[in-house]
Amino acid sequence: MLYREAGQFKTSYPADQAIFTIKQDRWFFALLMLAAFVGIPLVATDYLYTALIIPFLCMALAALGLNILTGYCGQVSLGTGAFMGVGAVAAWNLAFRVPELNLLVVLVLAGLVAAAVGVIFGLPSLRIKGFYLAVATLAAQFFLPWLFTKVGWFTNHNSSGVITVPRMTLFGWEINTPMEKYLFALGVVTILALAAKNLVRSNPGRRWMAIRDMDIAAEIIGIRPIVAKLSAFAVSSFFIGIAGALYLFVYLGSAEPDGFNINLSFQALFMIIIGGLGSILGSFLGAFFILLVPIFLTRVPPLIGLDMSTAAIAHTEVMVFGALIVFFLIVEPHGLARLWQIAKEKLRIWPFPY
Amino acid sequence: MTATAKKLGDVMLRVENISLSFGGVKALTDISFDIREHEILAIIGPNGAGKSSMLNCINGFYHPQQGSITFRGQTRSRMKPHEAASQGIARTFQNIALFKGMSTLDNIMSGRMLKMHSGIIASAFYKGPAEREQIAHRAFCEKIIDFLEIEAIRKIPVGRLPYGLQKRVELGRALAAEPTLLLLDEPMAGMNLEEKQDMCRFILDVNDEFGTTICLIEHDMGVVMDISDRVVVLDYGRKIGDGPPDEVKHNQEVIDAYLGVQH
Amino acid sequence: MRTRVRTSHQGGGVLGNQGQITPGFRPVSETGHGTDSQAGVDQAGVDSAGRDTIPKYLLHNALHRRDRPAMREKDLGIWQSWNWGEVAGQVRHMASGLAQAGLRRGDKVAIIGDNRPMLYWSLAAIQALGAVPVPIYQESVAEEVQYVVDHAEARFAIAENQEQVDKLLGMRERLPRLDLIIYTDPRGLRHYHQPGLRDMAGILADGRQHAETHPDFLETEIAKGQGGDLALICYTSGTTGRPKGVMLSHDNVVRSANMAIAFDRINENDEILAYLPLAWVGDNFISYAEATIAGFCVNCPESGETVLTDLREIGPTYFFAPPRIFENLLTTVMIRMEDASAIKRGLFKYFIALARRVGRPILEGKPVGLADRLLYGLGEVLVYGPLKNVLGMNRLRLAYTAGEAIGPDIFDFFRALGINLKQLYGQTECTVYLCMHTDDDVLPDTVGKPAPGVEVRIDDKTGEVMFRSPGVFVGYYKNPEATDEAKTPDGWVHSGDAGVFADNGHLRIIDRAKDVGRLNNGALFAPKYIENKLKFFPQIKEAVAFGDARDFVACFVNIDLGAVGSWAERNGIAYTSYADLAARPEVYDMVRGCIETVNRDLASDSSMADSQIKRFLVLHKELDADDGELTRTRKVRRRIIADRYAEIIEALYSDRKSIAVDAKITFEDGRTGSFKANLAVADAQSFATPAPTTLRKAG
Amino acid sequence: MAFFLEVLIGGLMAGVMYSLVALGFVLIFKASGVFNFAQGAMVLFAALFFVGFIELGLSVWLALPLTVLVMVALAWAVERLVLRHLVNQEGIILFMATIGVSYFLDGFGQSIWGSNVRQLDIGLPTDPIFLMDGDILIQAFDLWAALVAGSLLVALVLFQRTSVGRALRAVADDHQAAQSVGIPLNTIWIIVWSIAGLVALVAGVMWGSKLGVQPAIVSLALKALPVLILGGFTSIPGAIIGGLIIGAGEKLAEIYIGPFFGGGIENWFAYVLALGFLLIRPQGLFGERIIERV
Repeated sequence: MLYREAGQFKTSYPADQAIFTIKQDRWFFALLMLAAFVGIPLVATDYLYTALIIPFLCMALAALGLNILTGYCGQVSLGTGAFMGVGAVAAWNLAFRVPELNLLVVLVLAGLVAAAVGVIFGLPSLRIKGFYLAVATLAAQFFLPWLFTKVGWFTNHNSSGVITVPRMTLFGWEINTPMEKYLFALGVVTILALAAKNLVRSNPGRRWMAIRDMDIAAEIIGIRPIVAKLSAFAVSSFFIGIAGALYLFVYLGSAEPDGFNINLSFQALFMIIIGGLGSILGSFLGAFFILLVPIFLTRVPPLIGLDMSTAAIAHTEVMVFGALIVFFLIVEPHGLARLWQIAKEKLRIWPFPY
Repeated sequence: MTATAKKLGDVMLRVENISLSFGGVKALTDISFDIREHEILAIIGPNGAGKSSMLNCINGFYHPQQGSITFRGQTRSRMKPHEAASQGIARTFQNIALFKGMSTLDNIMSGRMLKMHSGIIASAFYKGPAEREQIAHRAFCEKIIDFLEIEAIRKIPVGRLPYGLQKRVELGRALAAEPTLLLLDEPMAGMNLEEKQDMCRFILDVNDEFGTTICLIEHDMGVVMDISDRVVVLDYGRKIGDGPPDEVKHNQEVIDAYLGVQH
Repeated sequence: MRTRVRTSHQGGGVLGNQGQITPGFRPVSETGHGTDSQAGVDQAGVDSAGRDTIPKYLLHNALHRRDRPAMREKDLGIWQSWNWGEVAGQVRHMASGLAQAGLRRGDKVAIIGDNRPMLYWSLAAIQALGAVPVPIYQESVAEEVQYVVDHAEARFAIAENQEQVDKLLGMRERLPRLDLIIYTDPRGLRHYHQPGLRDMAGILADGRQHAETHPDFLETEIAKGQGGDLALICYTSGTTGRPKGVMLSHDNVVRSANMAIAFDRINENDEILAYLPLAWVGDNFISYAEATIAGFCVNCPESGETVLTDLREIGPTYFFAPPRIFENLLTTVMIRMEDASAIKRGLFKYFIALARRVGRPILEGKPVGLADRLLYGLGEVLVYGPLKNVLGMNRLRLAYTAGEAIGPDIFDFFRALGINLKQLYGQTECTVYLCMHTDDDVLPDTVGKPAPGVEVRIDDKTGEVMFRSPGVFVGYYKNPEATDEAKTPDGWVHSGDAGVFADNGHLRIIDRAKDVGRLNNGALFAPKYIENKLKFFPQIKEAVAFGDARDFVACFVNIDLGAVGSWAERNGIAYTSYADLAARPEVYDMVRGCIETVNRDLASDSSMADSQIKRFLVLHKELDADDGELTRTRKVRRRIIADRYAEIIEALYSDRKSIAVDAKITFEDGRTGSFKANLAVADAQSFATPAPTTLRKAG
Repeated sequence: MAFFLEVLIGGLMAGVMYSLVALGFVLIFKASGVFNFAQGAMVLFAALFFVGFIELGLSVWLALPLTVLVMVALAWAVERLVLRHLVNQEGIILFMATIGVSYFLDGFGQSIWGSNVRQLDIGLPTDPIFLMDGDILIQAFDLWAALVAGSLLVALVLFQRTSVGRALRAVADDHQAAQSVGIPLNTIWIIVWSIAGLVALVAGVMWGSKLGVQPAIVSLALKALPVLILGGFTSIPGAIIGGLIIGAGEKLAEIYIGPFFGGGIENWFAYVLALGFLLIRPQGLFGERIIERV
């Protein structure tokens, strides 16, 4: 209904292969960015930042990373939490031991460390598939946090095993208030999301999807599984690692490596299942959705006058997650992203049904 | 004008005494034949004669226990499919093996993977070298799309396409690699007459315009006799015939095999 | 097996298969000479001073519009574009190349193929050399091609692809004068080694070289051309006998084009989609002559089955289509809406109804209440806008239909959406325009007033439309007899169509002249005109009107079993067969309703008032091509019907209330049988002449 | 030496418990090709209901059949609400679905019975037994557990011989075959999941009476996954032996290697062991090799 596409023809391949080929979409995205960078800072409260928006950004980035591995390359991983941990611990150590290092450099290096670890734990994917691999990644999930706790060096032999983030500055910009942290995180996530989009629409993405859709055919047209899979693990872990670093730096502030446990892994997995496997947008939608549920559960029952114990809420939350996963897998395996896409198609051909 | 009009080059691929078995079950027994430059060679035979296994050996998906395959002078015993691909051997499958999640264009683009080199970093930035590469190869793939007359389905996910078109897209993906040897596993299986005619036309055009050597498996004898320069007949994993179509047609053993005479 | 047949993947689009539209449409036009139209020309931003041939305009564009888009083609996935500078360059090379290949002034060159830039450029290149292009319909069979190429004495032929080349080669020995065949798409032709067959690429290469050594070759050649020279020979597939080659001079084309451009303020910012056959004078005129003179951009679709998509992508501002296409578009819209959700359908119904009420007044700048304007605005957002968008029409500034009568319902629908759809009348013999609607004065059943500088009169004996204008076609090629038949000594041309001027000065084309008769009171009787009006009702499938040498008009009606059948079910009317349904009194009442609507409409116009239908009957069997009552193209065979149904016709003119018939029918399997039926003969009310308020109610 | 044996036996005994959980996985995977991630949650679920019923004052012999009913109902519900709608989806989707189920059961069980640790005593002797004149100490309970596991195994093997059992194996091979056996696929699934439910119940009772019924059981049950990788997804003996290896392996590792890393390697040793093993023999000790065709 809102679309007026007639006359928006493409006279060059760059134009035809742009991320947003329709003018109306470009406007929409521009508005979205405006809202994110200007609108939210104007209206959001500190509670909103810390309770929803900042964790949303971090988890969305983690989900994005997992989506590259699972959604695009078809390799299931239950090790997301652990790789976030790697990123966080690496970033903390870098920031702590080399204070003069630029914050962005810290993040990138942390990401690279995570990528390296990811590749190591990705090796089994060359021999095994599907849930075998899922189990294998559990090894990472249980081994790495243990490693960080047991080997004191990682936490600088802190007796409590807690690592606390030093003050953050970026090119002289002090990042203290929630809003500043938000803007910093937003910047990082935006850039990485764009990078991810670029990856999946060019060679690497095609390589991954080929492996996902039919690995035999992929190999026969000359795609080397080892390259495809390990690159997916590397890139995915890179994103997840940075997500972990952000999670620690702009969200938690201080944490124990144990915190990066299997629950985070499952949370990320749920985000991409509900958001949409194989969709950048889906990672964000999913993250938002999953983070809203608990808030919803804590807020709504009182409103409708029934009070639940925190335990009860916790349990219901777990239940709801489980139910939602099954529901989405049955009703819309491609998640919210597909629903969004369908809605968009409807608008494009309005008033026609098809 | 038919493909037989052109002159054939010298041997491109030589198969020598290939034997292949899966846990005791013999799929191929002591097969030898060769494929010449620019020819269209058809491998025929009753079901379970080992035709697909033969192709799988040639492009390195199976590894024969005995025998050797010599492609363009280099002999190899074990090699991986992607290595075969990088040597210029492309193929299509009996039951379509397209990437269902991708559009027609992306499927064909993926066929050019071997020719595209921009890595993770470049691709992440996209603008610059990666984009230029994409454009260059897009242009090539568009020529294939035009050649196969599938403009109308360029951006449709292949999962939604009718069978006949999917076969065509798969051929497109194979062509995108600019192969020197093209293996087609039953390119016309399950097609109606019109689709078959188109497919024949495309196969001949490919062989003709690009001089691509083609080795195909086909059941439709009419088609085989029409388009192939030479026919190799397999039966129960053994080679029972090899020669020009009409010669093979009158080979007694072949006739028996097709009439199902007891062995 | 090797010829390149495009297989349809998408199940032919609405616009698929265009060749058939030409019969019936034989446009004409003529530019007003003198200052008034000159002024108009200036408004149009086109300065015709000194430029009397199209190639001269091309050079002009190359200078003054160098970087503006001139042509696009959807090829290899994107819209490949050429600006005027590049087009001129292509033409320069092609002209040089053709000259090198031996093309001389006055030679004829056959052009056969789809709407491809290369072919449009070849038109210019050929004309630049003073040779004459002879475009041929791309789907003509080899024999037809052979006839035209041979009759035109073409020395060169430019063929798009293998398919066309095969036709020409197949007829080679019957084409002694054909020296050279040039193909533009080499696909599948690599093994063709016949002499006198060349790739356009080669011609262009030669041309490039030659152009380097002779930089001003093109300019000098073009300068040699004059307005009087032949610009084009269009073969019109005449309804009877061999096609005739209509010779048009540059004057004809240039002046007609300038007039049309001024008339509709066409300018260099317009966009069109060139999808109608290149060989049809209309496309040649709009996509080549007008485009070059006004300097707007022509877009060539990717292939037959992508025309709809391409139309949507381009979103042209100027669109020409025969009624059938608008009809198909409307049908698909309605069918697709059927499956929409109830809300959407409700929305759609409401706003379309609104548009039908206030859409046209708003479009024509007539006064409309504020409330309605606001509602219409809302409708634009919710329905009209999106709808036009999906149809690729939301940039449309000017749309024409012509060739046959268009259903008022269809016509109104598009205008109600705010699309400036108009009709024109013309024929090849005067380069496209005779009469056309002005933006603010549009009627569904007329073709508007004579264009500036065109004289039109109705022959009072035959009722035939006659026209005169300095730009009338030069003559039929190698056919002086036909030319003399068509042209009177004092310069009037027989259009072959019968028409009347409505009271408001609009011309109304009513029938082919030879079918028109007279009532006993001397009033004009045009059966097809009346029958068309009836057939616009979905319930009525066929109608045959009688009245020549009678006291009044009467008619047979065939109901549409589909439409009336479902209507009957909705109204709980049981029926066993067509004959049974046809005989139901309810059906008679319904048909009477339709007829009286038509009568009201006829009454509204003095010249037609006498043609009101007094008596009718619903025929017990469907008129059928298998029984020889219709042609294969479903045209009524009047003579056969006249004697097969003689006694029924008599009954119409007697005062009998019914007649028993013994009908002969042919079954599917070819056996013939017969059955008895008793046909009611019914009367229909007729009306007194001026009833202006009901004017627009038809349909 | 004696100490080593004691550790070894202790480990093997723990392994038996893993095997109990792994059995459930194998049954379902063999019959329906579904990798049932929820098996662990089912163990807790069963245990919670069992202990819950007992706390309501029911006798063990009443609580047991009731819990059995619950597990059958659960199997039915899973088939009805989940499997049936995902029939011909890829395994990976079903796998994720079972993760969902696992979460649901986890939350559901706890929101009914709460999440505090419950003691469960079904009257198994807990007094230590001394072997080799007191050098080696083992828990009688562990022996009982081993006994139960053994008998369960026997029961299952016998069950495989029955017509239903054969039908199940047929399904494993291909679904058409199953139809030909004459048992509708859905019924078969219900049966399989019920049996898996029973196994879960047994495991739950065992775990419960060993460590008390608590949510931690779920994560303990995750240990069954490496067991499967070791033993192969389709082999019942594999599950048992894999369990024993893992159990013994991690205990020994904890005692003899752990100290060098400051202990706690039990948590991951099993996985890393399995991981290493995957690289050598992806199909597990007893799993069949998969030949890929094109």
